[in-house]
Amino acid sequence: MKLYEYMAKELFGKAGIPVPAGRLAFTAQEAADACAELGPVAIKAQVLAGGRGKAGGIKFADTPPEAAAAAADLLGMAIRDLAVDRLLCEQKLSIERELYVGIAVDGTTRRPVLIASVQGGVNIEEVPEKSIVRRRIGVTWGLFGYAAREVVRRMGLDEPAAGKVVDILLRLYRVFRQYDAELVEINPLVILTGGEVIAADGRCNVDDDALWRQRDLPQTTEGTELERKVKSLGLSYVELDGDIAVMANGAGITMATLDIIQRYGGRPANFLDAGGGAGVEPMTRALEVLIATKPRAVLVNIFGGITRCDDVANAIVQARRTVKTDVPMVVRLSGTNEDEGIEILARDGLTAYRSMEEAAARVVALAGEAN
Amino acid sequence: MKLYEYMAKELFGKAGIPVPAGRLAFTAQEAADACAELGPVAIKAQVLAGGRGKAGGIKFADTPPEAAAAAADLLGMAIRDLAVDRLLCEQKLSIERELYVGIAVDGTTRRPVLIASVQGGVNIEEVPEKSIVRRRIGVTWGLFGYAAREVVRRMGLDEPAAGKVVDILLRLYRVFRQYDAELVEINPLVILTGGEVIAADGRCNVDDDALWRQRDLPQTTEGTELERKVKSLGLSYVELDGDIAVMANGAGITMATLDIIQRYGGRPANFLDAGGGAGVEPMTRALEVLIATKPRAVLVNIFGGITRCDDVANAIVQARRTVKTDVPMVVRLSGTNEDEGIEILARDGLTAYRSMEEAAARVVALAGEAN
Amino acid sequence: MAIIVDEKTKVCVQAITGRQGRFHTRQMLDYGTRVVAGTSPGKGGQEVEGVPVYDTVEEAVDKRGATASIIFVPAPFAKDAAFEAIDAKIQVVTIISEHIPVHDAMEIMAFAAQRGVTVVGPNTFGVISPGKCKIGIMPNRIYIPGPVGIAARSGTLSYEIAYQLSSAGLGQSTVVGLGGDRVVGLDFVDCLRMLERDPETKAVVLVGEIGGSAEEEAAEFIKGMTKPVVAYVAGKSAPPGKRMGHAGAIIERGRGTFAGKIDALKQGDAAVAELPSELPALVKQALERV
Amino acid sequence: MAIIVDEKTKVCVQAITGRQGRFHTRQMLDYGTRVVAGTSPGKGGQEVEGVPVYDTVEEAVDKRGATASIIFVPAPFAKDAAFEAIDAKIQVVTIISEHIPVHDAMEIMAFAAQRGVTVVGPNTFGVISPGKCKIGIMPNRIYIPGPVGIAARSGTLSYEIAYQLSSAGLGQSTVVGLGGDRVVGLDFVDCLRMLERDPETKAVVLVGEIGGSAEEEAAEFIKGMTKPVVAYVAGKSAPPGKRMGHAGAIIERGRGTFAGKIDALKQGDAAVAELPSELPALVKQALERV
Repeated sequence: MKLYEYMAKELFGKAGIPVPAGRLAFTAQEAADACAELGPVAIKAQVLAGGRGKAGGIKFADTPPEAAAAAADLLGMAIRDLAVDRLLCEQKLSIERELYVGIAVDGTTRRPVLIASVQGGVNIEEVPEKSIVRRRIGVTWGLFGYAAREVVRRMGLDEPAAGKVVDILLRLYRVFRQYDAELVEINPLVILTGGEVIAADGRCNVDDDALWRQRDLPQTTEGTELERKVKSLGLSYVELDGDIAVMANGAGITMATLDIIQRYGGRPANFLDAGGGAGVEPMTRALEVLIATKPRAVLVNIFGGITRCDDVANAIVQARRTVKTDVPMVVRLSGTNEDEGIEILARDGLTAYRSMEEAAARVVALAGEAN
Repeated sequence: MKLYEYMAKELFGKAGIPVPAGRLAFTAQEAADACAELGPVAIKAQVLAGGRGKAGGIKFADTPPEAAAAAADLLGMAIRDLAVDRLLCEQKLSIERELYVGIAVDGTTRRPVLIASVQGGVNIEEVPEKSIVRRRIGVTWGLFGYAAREVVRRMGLDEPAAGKVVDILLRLYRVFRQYDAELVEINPLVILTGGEVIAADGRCNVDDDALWRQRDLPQTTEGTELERKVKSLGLSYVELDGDIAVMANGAGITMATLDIIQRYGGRPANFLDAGGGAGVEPMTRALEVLIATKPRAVLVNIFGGITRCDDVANAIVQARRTVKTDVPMVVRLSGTNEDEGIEILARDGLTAYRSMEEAAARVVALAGEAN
Repeated sequence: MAIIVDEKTKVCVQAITGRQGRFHTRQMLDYGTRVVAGTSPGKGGQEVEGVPVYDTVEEAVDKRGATASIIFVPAPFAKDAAFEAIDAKIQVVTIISEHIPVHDAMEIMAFAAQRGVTVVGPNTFGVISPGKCKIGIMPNRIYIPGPVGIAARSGTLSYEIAYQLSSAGLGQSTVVGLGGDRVVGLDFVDCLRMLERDPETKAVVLVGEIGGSAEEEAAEFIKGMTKPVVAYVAGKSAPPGKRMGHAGAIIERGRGTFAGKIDALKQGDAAVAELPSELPALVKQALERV
Repeated sequence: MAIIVDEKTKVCVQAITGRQGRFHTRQMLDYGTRVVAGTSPGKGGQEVEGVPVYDTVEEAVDKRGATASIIFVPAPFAKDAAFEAIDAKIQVVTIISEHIPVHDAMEIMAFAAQRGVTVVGPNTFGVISPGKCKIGIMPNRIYIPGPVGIAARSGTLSYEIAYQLSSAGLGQSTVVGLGGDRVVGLDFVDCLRMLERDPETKAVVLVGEIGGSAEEEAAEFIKGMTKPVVAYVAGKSAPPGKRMGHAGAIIERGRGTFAGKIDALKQGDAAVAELPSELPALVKQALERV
């Protein structure tokens, strides 16, 4: 779960990391009020995506009328297809230098990694490798002062900023651990002309799998309405822009299915991973949702492991009865109870394939015929 | 720092360990009020020492007048020389079984050790070894549910009590870590006739060296007024019942000094360890305190390491000037700046010894002469 | 031979009394796996499918000599279960459970590394040395013994591939499911190192997917291997920045792209299949060259 | 030879710019110790007594090859300092600092054990191999090289004893201060094991005190040693239940009494001195029997 900048900053602030004075605004009037209270402000679109700056999502205003105008502009925008519905109005900063600091889960080393650079404010990917300091953190013991000092030394920072950045890194790691974050990031972390070090931006992505023990966090919702609907069934779902709806069981086989459809010239409408152990009920619901998106054809590709092919067959039969669709449907069943599954489908008039490539070729052909 | 039972129980309760409903009482009237509110109560003297039960420090009362009478008795008592000034009045429990659970720092293994027994309510030292379950806890990872379950299995407890004790052990370990405890103990941990498991007593000894980061804990004071006075100078002090006051530098050498005095037939009046690196100022203050206790003689035994003998000599001279005493004083100086120290004393009319045994023999003789 | 598990492996099933634990205990027993014990706190003394149940893994190790465990415990309790197994001196811990918080996974791996324990998963289908031992939830009938080692990030996709290999008469020495999460116990390099040393393995199939950098690291390692490696990577059609089900399959910051992985693998002298169905032929060619 | 430290040991002083750090850096240099670096966050680039100062131990190790460190950092920061030294691959970490919370000490020892690092202290005077290397705060002039190894829980008492031995012509191979806290890095058994193996050491003096069970464990170990051990234990006159300065010197629950320790040591074939002044004669006798 991604948090909005203002939410991340609230967590940072609570952890003792300096953040600018700011107010959340949902309307132009609220932005004007914030400016009246705070003086000259930066008004920043709050969206759950990066690249906001380049997309024009930040404006500055010295007076309340300017703030209202800027806010009105921003509230009409969309950034990466996400409509802007809220703004963070923050006291304008007098910036001397922009740094980057972030902590992420590193799958390769199986531990957190701290990444820092004196070249902040841009995409960290564009910073030359020699200007990036990386340090693995032992999850057993956490980030110690000495390790943060070594990072700051390698960044090339001097006192008094160095000591302040060390302190911020230690607090940032605490946020990372306390809130089960996959990523915490301050970009830029700025040194003000007065010497103060402050988080000018903030990002915190929380592990979805840990939300059950992070009840105190604010909730955000990502994805389209449809994606959220399928997700609420406990399944993984991503909307794509093609016309062949796909359901398979397992992320790898679902991706492979999309790859094969594309290779045969088809365009997948979605990624729907029913998971290794999905039950009949959510699979039925998911199929209903897929059919309701009015694709040109549907491919169900199941290799039975935990999932039993007869369960899948029953789900398909049930979904077709509920939705009463005439969308062409291709089913591939292989593995546990494959024969039983194929028989169930046959009784409902559906021929199942045993090869995923034959099934993919068939569904592409059907989607083409449907043109 | 030892906490009173009621303080320990407050911490336990906050951590989710069931504790009896109770009220603190400083007067007989307050005890009567508590009984009026809680019904039949156990009234327990609050002292920073064990063996309270055997010393008659717990009484029971069914009615407020009984409670007032019991409280009046208890408030007049002393347990192990400690005057009882407060009572914990707790709802009387219907006890089916008494267990022991405790967690302590184990120097031998350098980690916490969990100790548990189904024979609670008595001194754990008196429980036969075969009825005691011990389990070391890795400080890195803490106490896990599985380890607690294994302990409870070895105790021989069955469900549903087993699961409740597991939960209590996990919470008790959290208290141990959170409050920098050297020891946390529930004795007895009782199983009530209704099946509930509840901490009938509670002990929590907090590491003195960690009090700087345990600011939220209530404070208790131990020891005599004199002991506290010397302790406030940053020195270690224990009152003994002899007549030869002793100051040395280092716990080991101070103990050895007492041993030698005793061997030569003398009786030390105290243990005062000025520490490896004590400064002139606190040493002067401590000497003044020692002299003010009117011992028959004073022995200062210093082997100079970090402590410099000339500093010690100056402290002695200064203390003697301030207090204007004629108590016989024997000084032994050896090590860093020994010659300078001896010279400083000589100028003040004091002859210093270089051997601790000669000095000890001399001070015993002087204390004898003073008879 | 084989790697990680073989006919000597004695398995303890953690959460054996649950629906999944019970079902797969039956499946594993049917396969011939030596399931010697199960655990379920508070249910010690029962039996499941003829297997004795204990309260703790320590007891299962003491009394039944378990050397491996398989964890079906729900995610919130999985860390406790994994630590229990590691602490009880279990040598191979297979974590089937999905949705384990990644911070818990990091802690499990740190503890396992301290104790020198092999962790398979989490979010894995398990590990199987066909004909000898199956610890996992994979179908019993798709594997046959043989010379091909398989290391896979995805479960069902690897079943598909194993099935195709078996159908082509290409048996497997050991099939390892690394697990679909971002932090897992074994990576491709760990598996390749073991398979390279295993006398029974003559060729290796690597089943990767987009996201992370495990395939790129594998490609580096393959350069120094004597045994041939054939790879298939899923996710060619995935749009950048979209989550495709696994945390491990996030394409972020330009790392872990399909093209990058394929390039690396080819440079590492792996044969790369474009479709799963091409794998049997490529493996056959590789075996003929050995 | 010698144990723990010798003429090759290169020392980094942590908190070198403080009063204590500066003073003892001078003292150690005067003794001939190879103090190659010091650390003080934010003060990198300075010099103290001619020794270069760095911000971090990692830098001191990289640039000056430090192999040992001595910590003068105040108690609240000592854990950070000890972890820093261990993490920077320092092999011997001597912690002079007193009043370190015991939970911090447990964590330091757990980390050191993971990394195979020797920790001397905390609350120790340090370790010295006379004539070769001194890492600590002990007086420079009381030690002379020779065949007697000393392991002591108490600082000043061990100076006293070393001084008496030196005065009697009995030099020392290595003198180790275990430290006065309840949780310390080395115990008597660790030291005895090392001294038993050290060719230079012909006899061992053990300076114990009441509280804990380190002497009892040492007594067990002594039974298997080829070298003679002479022991002195302080605290005979201490009343039970009173704190005598060290957390380690609490007599509690019947363990760690003077009588128990003396009995155990005698049964372990150690010669026991009743007064410190008896030690030189007992050591002489022991050496004559070797």
